[in-house]
Amino acid sequence: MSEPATDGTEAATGAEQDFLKVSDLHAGYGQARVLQGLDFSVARGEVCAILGPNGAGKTTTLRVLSGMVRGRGSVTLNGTELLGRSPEQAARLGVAHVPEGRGTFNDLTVEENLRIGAHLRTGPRRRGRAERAAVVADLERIYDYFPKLRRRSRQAAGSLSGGEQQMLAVGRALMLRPSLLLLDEPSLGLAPLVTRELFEIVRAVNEEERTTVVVVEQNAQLALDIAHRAHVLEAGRLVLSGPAARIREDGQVAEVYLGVSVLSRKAGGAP
Amino acid sequence: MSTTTASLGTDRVRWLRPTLTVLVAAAVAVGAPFYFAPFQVFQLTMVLLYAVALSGLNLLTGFGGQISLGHGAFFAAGAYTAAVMLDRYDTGHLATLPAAAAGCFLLGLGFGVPALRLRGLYLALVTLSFAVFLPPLLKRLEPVTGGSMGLTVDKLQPPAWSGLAEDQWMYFVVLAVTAVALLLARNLLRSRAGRALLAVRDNESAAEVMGVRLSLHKTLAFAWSAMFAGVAGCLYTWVIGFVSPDSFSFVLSITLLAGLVVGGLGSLYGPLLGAAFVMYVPSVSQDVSEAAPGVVFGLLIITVMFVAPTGLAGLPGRVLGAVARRPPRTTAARDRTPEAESAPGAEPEYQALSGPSETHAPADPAVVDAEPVGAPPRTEKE
Amino acid sequence: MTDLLQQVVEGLGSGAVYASLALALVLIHRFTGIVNFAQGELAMLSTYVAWQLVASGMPYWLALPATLAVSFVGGMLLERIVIRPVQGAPELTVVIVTVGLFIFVNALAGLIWSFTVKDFPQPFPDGGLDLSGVRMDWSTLGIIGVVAVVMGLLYLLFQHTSIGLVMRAVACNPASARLSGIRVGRVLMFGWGLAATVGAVSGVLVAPVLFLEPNMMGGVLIYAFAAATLGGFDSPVGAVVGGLFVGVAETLTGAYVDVIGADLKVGVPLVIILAVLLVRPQGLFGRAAVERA
Amino acid sequence: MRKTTALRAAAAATAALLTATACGSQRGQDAQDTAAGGACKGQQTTGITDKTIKLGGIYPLSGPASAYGTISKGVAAYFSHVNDKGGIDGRKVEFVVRDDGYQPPKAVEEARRLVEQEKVFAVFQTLGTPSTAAVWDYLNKQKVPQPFVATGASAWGTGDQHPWTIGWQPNYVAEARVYAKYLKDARPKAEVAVLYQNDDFGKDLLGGFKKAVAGSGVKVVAEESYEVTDPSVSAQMASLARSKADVLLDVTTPKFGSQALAADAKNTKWNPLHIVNNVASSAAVLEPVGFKNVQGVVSATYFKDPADPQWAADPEMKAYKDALHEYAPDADPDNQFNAYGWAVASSLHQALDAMKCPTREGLRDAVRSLKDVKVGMLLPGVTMSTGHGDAFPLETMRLMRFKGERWQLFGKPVDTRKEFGPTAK
Repeated sequence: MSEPATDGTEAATGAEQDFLKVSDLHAGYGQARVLQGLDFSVARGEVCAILGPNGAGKTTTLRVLSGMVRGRGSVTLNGTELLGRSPEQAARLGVAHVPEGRGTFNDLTVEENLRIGAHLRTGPRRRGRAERAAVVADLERIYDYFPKLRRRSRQAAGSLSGGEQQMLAVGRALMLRPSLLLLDEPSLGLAPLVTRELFEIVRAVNEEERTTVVVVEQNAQLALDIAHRAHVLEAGRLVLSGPAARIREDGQVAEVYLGVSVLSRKAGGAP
Repeated sequence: MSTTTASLGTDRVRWLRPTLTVLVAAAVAVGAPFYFAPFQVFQLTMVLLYAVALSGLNLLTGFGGQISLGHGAFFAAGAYTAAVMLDRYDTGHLATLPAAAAGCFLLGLGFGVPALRLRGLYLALVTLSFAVFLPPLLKRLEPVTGGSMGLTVDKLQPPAWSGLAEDQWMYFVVLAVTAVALLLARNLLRSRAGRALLAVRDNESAAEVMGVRLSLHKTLAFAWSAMFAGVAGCLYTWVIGFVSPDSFSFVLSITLLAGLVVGGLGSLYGPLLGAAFVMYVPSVSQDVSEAAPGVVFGLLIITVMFVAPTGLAGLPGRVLGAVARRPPRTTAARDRTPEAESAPGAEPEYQALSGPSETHAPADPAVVDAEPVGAPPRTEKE
Repeated sequence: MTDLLQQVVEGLGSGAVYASLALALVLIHRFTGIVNFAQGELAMLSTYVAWQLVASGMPYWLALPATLAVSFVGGMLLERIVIRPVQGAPELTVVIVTVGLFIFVNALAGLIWSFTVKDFPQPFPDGGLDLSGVRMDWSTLGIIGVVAVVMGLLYLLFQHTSIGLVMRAVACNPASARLSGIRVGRVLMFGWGLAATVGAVSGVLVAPVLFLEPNMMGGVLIYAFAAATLGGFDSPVGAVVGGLFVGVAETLTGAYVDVIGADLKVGVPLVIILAVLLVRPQGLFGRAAVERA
Repeated sequence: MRKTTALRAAAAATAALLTATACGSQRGQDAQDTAAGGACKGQQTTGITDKTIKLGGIYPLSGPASAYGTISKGVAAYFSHVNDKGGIDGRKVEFVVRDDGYQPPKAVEEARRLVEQEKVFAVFQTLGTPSTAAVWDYLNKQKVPQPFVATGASAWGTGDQHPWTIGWQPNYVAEARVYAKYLKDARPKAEVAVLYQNDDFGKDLLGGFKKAVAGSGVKVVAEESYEVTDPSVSAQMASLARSKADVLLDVTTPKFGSQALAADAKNTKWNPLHIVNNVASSAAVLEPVGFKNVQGVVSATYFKDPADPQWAADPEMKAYKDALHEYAPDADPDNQFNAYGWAVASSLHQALDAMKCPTREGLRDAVRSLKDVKVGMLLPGVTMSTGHGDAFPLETMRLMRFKGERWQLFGKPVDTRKEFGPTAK
């Protein structure tokens, strides 16, 4: 639909430009090295897509950012080092991660899921009436973004459809009022129409709340539609970086680096 | 042996080394009863016997992913089959082994059918209540089983031509049965059925899609596993010469499972280590503290699990791995990418048992309790 | 008829005992996904703490809260020291650690307090209620009442407090809980503390009936498992209903079905569990895993 | 991958063997049993010298029956006490205790260890019927005395296949006969309800009782069993109450004894004469129930209950309490099992003194030819006697009734041999 606004990022100052800065990042599982010296930055308020073939290290990158996987090197968010922190600490620093496979709390109702998202703001020790009111307001805000969730607010999350669960997962992450939102394969297993709807909401959130978003997608076309900037990974290394528009338009680049495996899976279609 | 270890790498050595180690192991195993005192030979015999039961349990739990807390019952069934045959029908020892094996196989088959519908914990508890139920049942069947007084039967006696003492003869017989049983377990796993079993454990629905006949293989796994336990029970009767219902309380079942986990689930030789653990550690415990051996034994179980969460069999690998690899370390569950998923038939040693709570994120204490970070961050709005 | 009712009452009495421990089992399972074999022994240990306090002259009603507090802290420490190091290891490893703990605690209690039966004070009055020939002891009524109250409190805690919500979230999906900023480790500690406290209530309730000695809870554990399985391993209500049902069923069959008799009545829970699970694998009150791909 | 598996298998086997080596000697060193000279020529002197005698005992120090493990403390305290006074006939006793966790295979292992590695003179006490039955074939084949096993099953004295094994305490059949005689005399028309433990102990006692009352007016009208693994016997007690029997024979072990006594006390509508068997008759069992609730309960005994104040001034009891205080300070002197250990150890002392030859054969013969041997810890009037065709040292018991805060003996010692003839299987 509309073109992503790239003008904001162009004008950003140095600190704003390096809101999230990843330098020389190494990570892996056991003896398998997945990330081998990754460098990139994401500017504040930007939507950044991370693309690449299966096994390139996209998911691992997000996991390192949210503390689920340990890494070596450096990752700073607004100047604060993220490496060496646990997921709960990363969350406290404003990192909200919607993991692959959604990660909703299936036994909890939709509304309880969202309240858990606001855990850090209410917590076991309640932080006063004002904060609670703010949470209620945020609930309304999420329901405004995702009207389907409002209708199912008393229903168990496990009984929702895949698309609704994904929306719930994003909604829960937003309840944290994150400064950095990490989305891992949001389109996985969703119908094309639902995926598009979801991405539109992400774009709206980004525009209205100035939340910085890093999205990992196999469906490059979709991701590039909402992203300002894109990074292409291959075998744990950055092979291509640039404004999303340019990457999308540069057919040759896409063919060389993204390959058939990426672009052919457009909109969930078969190769 | 040291020379072979020194020069690794060539194909010839790759084959030479296992052959040599097997030969050395065989020589040690055969030589042992001539070296050790009779009661130590008896201890080794018991280790072998428990190893048979444990490798059966391993088929089910380690490879099949089904937890049984009732294997003591199959063990008892095998032991009683042998004892009753010897006591009532005077069949001779040899005849009892196939009978016990076949009987327990059928019993396991019967159990395998309802077990199909039960997962993880529930299966464990149903089998546990079976194990609890068996001793009173044996007491009730007094005319056959001898009731609570149990049955005393003849132990295995060495034939005159062997020139061996009783303990040595028993050791060799049990060694032979154990060797066959372990080989059988190994081959079962490499067969089509075994690979199907592994596929089922790792991903049930995927295996089903692949056309694996899930129910058949799971039921068979139960049957094979019960058969191994029954064979071990039969050997037990041969060696101890006495069975009584209270010898086979549910504690035995729990001990078997504990032995397996301590030895190493899903490892081919974990059962041997586990059997040695349940055999020797209680004695060691009472050497440490005569007042309360249980305190020491309990602590030792916990300690082993701390040091080697995947069992003693996994310990060398863990130690080597820890030396070889430095961080990056993962604190998350295994990668879900298809490449990371183990192919059926792959070496299953480091596979975690798939259970209902597979999704639990391992909480690293060091990470979890790092210093708390202040107030929750807010997104600036402009 | 009076005889039958009397047996039902006896069954309820045993059932209440099973239910009380089943509650603690269910708690732990719900929050950590593991079966804690040591739960009964921990309850027994708590009871000894209470006994020791009373024996050293502390009034019962003071010793009781002190014991609950000690148990809560003890449960939390246990999670931190014994369970945390194997968190993330295969599930069975954790289960076997609790088996080790069972053996350890049992032997420890024997070492400290010996195996001689101890007299534990009864909080409920002697005697009982006589309902046209059927006698119900105050202690039976008391146990059922306290178990019901504990169950109600747990329900309120889970469904209507924020810590309860957080606990359920952790139970459901610990990875996502951490990503939401929940300190999963602390929540698990709290869960173990809570289970130990419920276990302590169970121990203190049943000790006057079963008589306190280190093996007091060993026999109860099997029936508590049966109760929890029957009720559904994640439902406190199920644990209580399951416990009472198992108690009544085994008592009645033991008393009236001659083929089974008192010796084989332990087979009754086996049959019940098997039957229930084949028809309804999640137990009577358990929630079926609701999931859509 | 295959090669590592094989390698590790070998390593595992080696490790297991090394473990074994670490705690043991080599084969071949065993076959040097010593033999005595003189009149005792050719007899075995393993484990005994002029200065020492080595005994081994197997008890459940861990596991479900650990309550009985404390017997070993009473035994050990006695031997330490005797050693301090110069030993038995100048020989210091070395007493090796092993734990079998009440598991027969473990008992076999430990018996073999005691005989082959520790080279004990005799296996003095194996505890429990299963463990004893599991090892007695082995010990008899090895010709190792197994005196005074800690179980009252009637099997130990009825066959002639096992001359090296002998019981000590009144066997359960003999005990049942004491109660049967009492009922036949005191309540010839009694209807009896029986609560019994579903194992050899309960079955033996119940069977003996039924046989002893056969043909008399005393009838067993209800019986209920329980398993040791049961949490409680309350359901069984409710069933028994339905029988409205006027006697309750309570064949239980301590914890269940307390439960049954409490259940009986609570049920105000059923007030049978409560006969509690000796195992559960300790004051330690009755006290938790409340003394006011156990008035009039009847039992039978043969050794002095340390918790009973009437023996407070008894010299043997004093010696026992002092010795326990000195050598086993963590053991509770009021626990009857400690006193049992003391009594059985001093009985063995007498038997050792009576040996004609200081050999295993000497001990075997000595325990089978006891003539009215008095032992300090046994009740007055209760003595040990064995002889040809009689392998039960103790078959006399005395009845007692609980009154106030103590047991009161009543009636004369009941010698069941005289009343009923030899115990038959």
